Amino acid sequence: MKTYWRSIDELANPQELRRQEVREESKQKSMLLKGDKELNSASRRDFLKTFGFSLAAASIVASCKRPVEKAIPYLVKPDEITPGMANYYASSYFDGNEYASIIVKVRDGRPIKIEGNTLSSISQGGTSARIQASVLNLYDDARFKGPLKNGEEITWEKADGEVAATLSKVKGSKVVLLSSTIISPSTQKIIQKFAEKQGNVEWIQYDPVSASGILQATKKSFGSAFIPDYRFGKAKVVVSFGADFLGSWLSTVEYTKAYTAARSLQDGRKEMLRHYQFEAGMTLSGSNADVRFPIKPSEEGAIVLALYNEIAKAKGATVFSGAKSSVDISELAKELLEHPKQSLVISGSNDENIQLLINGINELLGNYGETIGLDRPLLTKQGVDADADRLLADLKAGNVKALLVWNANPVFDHPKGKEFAESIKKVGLTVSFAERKDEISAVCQYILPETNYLETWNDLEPKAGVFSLAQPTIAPIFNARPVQETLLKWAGEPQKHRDFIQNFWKENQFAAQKEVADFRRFWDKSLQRGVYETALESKSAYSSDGLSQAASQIKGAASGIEVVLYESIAIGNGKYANNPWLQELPDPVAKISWDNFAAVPVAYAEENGLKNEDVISVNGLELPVFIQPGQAKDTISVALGYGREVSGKVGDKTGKNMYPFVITENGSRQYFLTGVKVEKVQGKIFELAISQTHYSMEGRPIARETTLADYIKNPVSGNEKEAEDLAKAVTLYKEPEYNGHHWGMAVDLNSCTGCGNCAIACQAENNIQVIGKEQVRNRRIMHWIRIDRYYSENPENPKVSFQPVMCQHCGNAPCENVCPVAATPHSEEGLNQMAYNRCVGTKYCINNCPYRVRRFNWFQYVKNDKFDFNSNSDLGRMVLNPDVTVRSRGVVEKCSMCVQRIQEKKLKAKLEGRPVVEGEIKTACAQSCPGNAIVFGDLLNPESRISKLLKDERNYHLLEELHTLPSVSYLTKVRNEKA
Amino acid sequence: MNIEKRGFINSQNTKPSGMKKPSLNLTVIQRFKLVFAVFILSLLAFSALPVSAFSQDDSDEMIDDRSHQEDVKRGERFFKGLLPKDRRFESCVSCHVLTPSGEQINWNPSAIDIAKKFADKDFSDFQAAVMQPNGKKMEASHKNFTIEDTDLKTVKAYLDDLAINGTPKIGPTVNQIVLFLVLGLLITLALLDLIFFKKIKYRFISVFVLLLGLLFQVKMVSEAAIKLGRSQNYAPDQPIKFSHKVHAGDNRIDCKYCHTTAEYGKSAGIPAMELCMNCHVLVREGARSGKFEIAKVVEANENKTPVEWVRVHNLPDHVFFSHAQHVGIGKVDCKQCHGPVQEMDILKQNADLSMGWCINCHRQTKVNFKDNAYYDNYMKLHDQIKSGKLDTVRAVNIGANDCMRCHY
Amino acid sequence: MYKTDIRGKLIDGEEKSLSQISQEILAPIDAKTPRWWYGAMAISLLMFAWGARSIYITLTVGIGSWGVNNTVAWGWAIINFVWWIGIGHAGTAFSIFLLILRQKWRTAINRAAEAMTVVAVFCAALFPLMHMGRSWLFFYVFPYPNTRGPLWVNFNSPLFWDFVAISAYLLISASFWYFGMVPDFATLRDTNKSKIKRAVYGFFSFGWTGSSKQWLRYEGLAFVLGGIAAVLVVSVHSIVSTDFAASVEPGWHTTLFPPYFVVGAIFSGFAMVLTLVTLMKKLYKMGDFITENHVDAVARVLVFISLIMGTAYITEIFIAWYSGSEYEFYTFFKNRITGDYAFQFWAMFICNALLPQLFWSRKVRRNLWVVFIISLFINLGMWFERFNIVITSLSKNYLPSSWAEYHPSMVEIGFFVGTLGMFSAGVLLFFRYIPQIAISEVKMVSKFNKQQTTHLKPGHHHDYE
Amino acid sequence: MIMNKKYLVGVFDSEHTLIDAFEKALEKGVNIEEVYTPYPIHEILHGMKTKTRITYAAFFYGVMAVALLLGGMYYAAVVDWPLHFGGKPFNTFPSFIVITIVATILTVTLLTLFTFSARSKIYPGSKAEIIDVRATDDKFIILLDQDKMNVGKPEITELFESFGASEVYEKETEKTA
Repeated sequence: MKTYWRSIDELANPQELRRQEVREESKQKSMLLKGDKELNSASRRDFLKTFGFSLAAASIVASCKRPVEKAIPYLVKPDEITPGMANYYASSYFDGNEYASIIVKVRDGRPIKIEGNTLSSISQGGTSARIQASVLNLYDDARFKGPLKNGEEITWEKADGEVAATLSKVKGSKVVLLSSTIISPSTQKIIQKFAEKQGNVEWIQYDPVSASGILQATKKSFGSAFIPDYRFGKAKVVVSFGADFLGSWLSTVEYTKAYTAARSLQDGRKEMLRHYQFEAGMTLSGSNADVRFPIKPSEEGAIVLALYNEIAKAKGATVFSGAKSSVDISELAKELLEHPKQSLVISGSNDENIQLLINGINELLGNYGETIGLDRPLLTKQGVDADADRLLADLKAGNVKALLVWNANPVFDHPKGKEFAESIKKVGLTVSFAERKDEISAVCQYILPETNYLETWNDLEPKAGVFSLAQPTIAPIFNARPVQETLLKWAGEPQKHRDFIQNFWKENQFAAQKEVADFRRFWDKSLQRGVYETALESKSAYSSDGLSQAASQIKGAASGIEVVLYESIAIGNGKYANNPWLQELPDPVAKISWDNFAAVPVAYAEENGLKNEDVISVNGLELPVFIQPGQAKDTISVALGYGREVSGKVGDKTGKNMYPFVITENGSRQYFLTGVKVEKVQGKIFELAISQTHYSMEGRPIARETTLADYIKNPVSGNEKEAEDLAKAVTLYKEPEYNGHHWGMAVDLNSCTGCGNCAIACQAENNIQVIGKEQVRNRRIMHWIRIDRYYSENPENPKVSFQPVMCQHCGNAPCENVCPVAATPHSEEGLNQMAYNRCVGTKYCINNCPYRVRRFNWFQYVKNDKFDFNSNSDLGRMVLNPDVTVRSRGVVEKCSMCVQRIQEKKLKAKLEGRPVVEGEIKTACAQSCPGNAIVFGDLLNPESRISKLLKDERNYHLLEELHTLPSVSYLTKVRNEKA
Repeated sequence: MNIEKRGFINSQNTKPSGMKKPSLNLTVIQRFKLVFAVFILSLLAFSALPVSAFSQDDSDEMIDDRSHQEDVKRGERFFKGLLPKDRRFESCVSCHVLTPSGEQINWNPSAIDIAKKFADKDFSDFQAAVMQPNGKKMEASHKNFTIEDTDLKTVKAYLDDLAINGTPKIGPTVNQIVLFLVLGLLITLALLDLIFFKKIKYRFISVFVLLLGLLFQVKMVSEAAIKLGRSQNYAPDQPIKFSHKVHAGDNRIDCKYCHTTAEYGKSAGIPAMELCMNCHVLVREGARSGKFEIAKVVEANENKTPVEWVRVHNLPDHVFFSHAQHVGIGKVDCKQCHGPVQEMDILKQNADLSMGWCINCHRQTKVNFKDNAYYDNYMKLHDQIKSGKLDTVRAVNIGANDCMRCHY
Repeated sequence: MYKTDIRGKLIDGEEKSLSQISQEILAPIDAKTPRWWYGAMAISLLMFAWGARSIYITLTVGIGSWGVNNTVAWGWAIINFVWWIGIGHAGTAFSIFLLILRQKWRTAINRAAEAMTVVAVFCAALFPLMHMGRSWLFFYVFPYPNTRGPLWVNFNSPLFWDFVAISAYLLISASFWYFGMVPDFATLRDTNKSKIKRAVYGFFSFGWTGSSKQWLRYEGLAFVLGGIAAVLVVSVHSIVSTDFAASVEPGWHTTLFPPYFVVGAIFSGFAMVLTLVTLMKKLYKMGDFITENHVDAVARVLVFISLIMGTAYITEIFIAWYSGSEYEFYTFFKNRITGDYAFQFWAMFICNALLPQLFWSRKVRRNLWVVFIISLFINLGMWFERFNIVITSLSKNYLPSSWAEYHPSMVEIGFFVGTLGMFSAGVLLFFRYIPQIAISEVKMVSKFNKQQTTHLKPGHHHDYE
Repeated sequence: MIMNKKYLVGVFDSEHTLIDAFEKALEKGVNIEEVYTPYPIHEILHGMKTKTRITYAAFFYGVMAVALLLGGMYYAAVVDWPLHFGGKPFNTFPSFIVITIVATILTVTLLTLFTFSARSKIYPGSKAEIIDVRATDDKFIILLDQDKMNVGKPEITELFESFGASEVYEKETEKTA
């Protein structure tokens, strides 16, 4: 991986320069920042579309002329910018929840795409869907355009003055800084400085979905509160109790990377991690598990206890009596015991007692120091639930004189959000640093907007000793200011945030190392790489204190129906609910976008006569029903994060807010509710945007699979049909030959977790339009890569298969033959081409594609008030990739294998007079895949990774029997089931 | 049987006695000739109509002062050389034109340029500029000026007015519309005559007119349709009278000195304003343009306001074109697409930039196949060259005409 | 040689003079326009207006206003297209096949059939045009030299074949129809009382006089056109069928399609002819020319074709099972015979394969009302057949993940109703302004109606159509 | 140039009388200018001895169209700009056949029609040279040029009337030459 960096001087350039950069080349292809003249041209084109050929006659009448386009050069051309060529800058993403080291693609001054940074030991080049979509948050219309006081515009100077005056007035009384988890060492220092200046400042870190239970448990077990470093890569057996570590639990990208690596069977590997999952709803992790136990959340404690006892019995440790487990875990315990130091038991529970037992199990299995590291604790969740509750009490009691809110939104995402809202209104000074509209800013006096993470400097420490730098990739679009600068100003040390970070690093990180003598070089290198790591040693020692007390507090299963609250893959805790890409990303399992819903078990639905899209009332809240295979008996899963009230035009009023359902128990918030009253709301229908309605593969050899045991016996197992199909294949014509390159792709179904990152990466890269709930429901979703999900076997606890399907670039493409206007011929390099401008929209190709990967532009999605998403505003359109045409109404589009990337890298190779290097070209979906499931390369290059994968016995082509000769192949999924 | 009794109606020439007088036929032919002549004449008249046929509208709301309005009008008359009666020197407008210069460059600053420059300046500055010329070029032309202050004031008033209201608008090309409508009328007439009037004896004439009219209309429509996406010979006026002839021709500056990114960037790059100053820090007066135009460059740099050039070569949004591929790798000479730029005072689009133009060039252009190691991958072609099946590899052989080379 | 009495009399009623034939056939043109005509026309125009509005929405808003989606990308538009084209088959089939088979009885019907063909093909042609995402760029389909390279078209595409076939069919059937009318227009020109009508019909008669030279060339033309148009009748619907047969979709990809489609087209066309002819017989009192024997003959043809249709349906199902292709099997057994679209399948089967079997009974054939209703049912059944082919195959094809349902939107329905309105308006105009029956041909066969064939000498006995 | 011509017109009521009279007249060596009938009568067409070569023309058009179409498609798809479609060779001859058949039919039809139009003077706006308006309704007309008919007027009148002509009259008309 090449590294890129930007000069520091870059930042010194005035804002105006940035604007010009944006202006300069944006007209090349995108529809950005158009001047009046160009707007005329757009209207001319719309006119043309409406009246078509008759326009020509009209043009004679109107003597229509070509619009005048302007070309505005730089005054002073920055060295590193070549108009029309992209620059890449290493940076970091952290939104208070998820961390990844990233590379930002900047085109003509606009960040347009997030890529993974392979140098990071944490994210390892992977990202999640939300990180991919974060670039669109930069161009969100709901962002605050400048500081506000009670909704009125105000200048920074005035705001600073007023706030500082009030703060000095309340000096000595309690001032609370409520923030999300902050992992920036320099920012922590700044907060400290501010607190020193102000005096009585309480800094509360608040996580909407916290890891409070783990923190409290580790405090008891190890003496300090931290989240251990889970090393899935070293484990042979993973047992997860309700922790969706592939979807939403803690550091998902890191876990996915390690998990898929430990399960990969590429390069002749013959062993795999085995994954057990206990959970209620069908999560991403559960759908990837080898053995899945659907359980009620209230049963979890008893099962964990039983597991502990079983292991303790074997290890000769104390056994505790307690509630009885509903699941026979003896086999599981046996297997865990067979893999000492190579197993990993985790729980997503926020119950301290369960976490203590989990710690006990891991200790007995000798996992600490092996599969669970203690030297590099994860720092991304530091909120302790009790703090927020205490704050609420303080607020109610009027103890807080000033409240500063930074990246926290308890009004929405705290179970007592309404009470928060009411009590915040009573505080003398309330300041929100919110970047974009949210519920808490609506009740704060001052809104002093912070810059987007792509506009600002930052340093992060996601894990102890692992540092990561963020740098601005665009000058602030709006009149916003980093909170750090604000706090520094109020602390009486006004300075640039960058200078502070640099000095901070000079004093700390630079001083602590010896390899580089010059700070400038140290800094540049760190900035260029984006990450910097130091070695640390663990000092923690395990103690079994509190274990017996914890065991005694474990309760048995509750009766009645339970509601499970979870973070969905796309929306998460709801912070970026206003991001249309995320709203439209179908849930990987349910395949539903734009809403949360009540996932009910199949049997329950049958008993109660429920159908999809019926409405049930859950403790009085009406929710649409979705029948979810694998949903545990007597449970209903509903996603958090929906039902935002103040988030922007997209996020408002989508779904229902489930945070008020969260309960607090033992001082931490529990994300399930027992004894729920459920009623069917008769005669009511709530339409859901379901993008896949058929679950079964109908016995067709589509997503092929086998078991590890069978695979070891016979590598072809599960894929026997391939040889059969190849033997039967006959053709009249010669098979196509390619010249120079033949681009192809392989998808290892064993590595694909179905997380949806590729769909959003593709959407960002290829200007794919958002079409809204109604059109998704009409089965018109535009995503070029979709992830098919199939269930097999028992509907109460089915096996799940994921299969990403994009254009297969068939050698004998059925779509190509049927286009009357030659809009989709085959390229010399094996690509199935789509010339949008030639397409007249007969849609025949869509029909004749057996994979159904072609998408039609049913409407004009850009600049259309009926589709009021990002493409309907100048700001939102800034995210468009200028290298990819924005498709108009009436044309077919589909995966192009990121031909713009292929062309870019080919051009580079030609300029340098060398062949294209293997691995140089990566499609958007492959680049940031956290599972490394997608491999792209040149099939004509015998040395390429893809050529090798093609020889793998697991390799097959989808619908091979049709003899379409796809360039995309799949590798059989292998389940590590117990024989 | 009796014909009359059966109620047959005597249509033309059916009744045995019903014969036409020859004279009537002649008049019909004459009438037709007349109509035809009128048509031809009107055609000629319309095509001869000047393009800009509409006079400027003064917007009276802007300035209420009537005497000021008169000043403006007097100033306009003066500017156009109508005042004073005993004028000895050329009219202002003869050098400082009101309308765009068209094919030939007019080195003198245009009226609107001057108007804008002096819009927010005092009369004294204006007077000084006119009466005390600076620079050789201006001295030569302004030297014999004897203008009354009052006259000059009206000129200034006129120019200020011009700066606010802009140059006269160019009317649409009426002749084409009228031609189209006239054709439509003719077609209708021919059709009506064929069915009802039957005034023209030789029916093939009507049929001929009908078909010809339709054909011509179709031709007009299709030509206009094709033109919509093309702009060959497009030579817009630029905000600065930058002459490629002077720079690239007379002074032999290499193209890539200014268009720096042509070899490795997607666009050739419109030079940054600072680049102009590399020379114009010294060169402050042009032999023909005087100081006026170069001053704009200097001002742009000083005021940090970039010049808004009018883009000449516009490709549609759905076309990807990289200069790096063509100039850097393909070593295509700039001239091949942009024409003899070194001879152009006003830059003009040389090629039509149609898809066929691209495609046909790709079919002919040879690829530097042996020297660039990138092409080592193309084993099949190398084999064919070796075996003599192929003499040279052309761009088309390595997929240059694939859709997705340019459209994605 | 033929014997006219097989089909009974060609012209009913009192023996008619040639002039009487002209007068009776041309009567509707001069008669006062009946009230029902205005009513029917108003309804047709209303329907057409709805269709025009639907087209307007389609053009301005996009194909998104339809019910089609990324799985079922063709909906009612293509169903209706094939349906109309099928109906449009009758005219040429009548003229050509019956001409080749030397069926004299066609003379009374072929004009109506051909008129119907032209209107139906116009209706049909609207659908592929409007269902294009960018219909204003339809000219891309023409392989004309252009400034794009020139970029030609894809000669492999069944849609291109279709385009050529439909345009050819439209042009040929229209000119065939028109040139058949030229002598009749001349009759109108020479017998009508109204000056305007004389002028207008005179213009449309293209200078016809009925001279032996004209008749001679006319006969030659009829011979040539008849000969090659016979190929066209088979080829057009075969080509339409390749839109489906040349694809890979289960249920489409079958070699049975070309004959199946051609027969189906003739079936629906004859049914529509029957519908129209019964209307003409009742509404315009053309009973003397369109006799019960004519209706009977068409019904007999229908019962025969119905058997072929039934065989085709069963063959398809058999092959789906016999081929061993699971995709084909699913489509036919789980998505047609049973499943979401079972109603449409059985509606098709009953209307097309079972109901026409009633025509075995002479009583049924001779009952005009029953014939009329059955003919409507056949039309309906043929529509369902196209629905079956288009929708069921698309909605559930290879990858179950993309299976989706299809529901037409009001715009699509409106478009279809609009073409129905256009068709009925066209037919009404035809009833009103154009000789409904080929006068010269009826005059020619009228002599066979008389018993005085003694005059004809054996050597002179030729067939001259 | 306009000149007046004198004609003799025989009007018959039925096909049979017409044919009889027509054949008799031919036997007598009468030069018959033209016969107008409401529908084609083979005996007449045969007897008038004019031949049409429209079928040959049609065949020629067909051969030409096939050659042009196949050649054109080969040129467009193989020579001028070969494009890959679905792994098929450039020269997809079977596909060409389909288009060739239909387009040939179209070409032949249209060209034959134009030929017919031109030869028979049947085209929009063409003026009908009507001898007797009843000829398109129910009368069968034999037209004789008085200058060229070879046999005397009274003789012919008698002949026609003897064969049942309902009317025989003289007609003088202008005819453009």
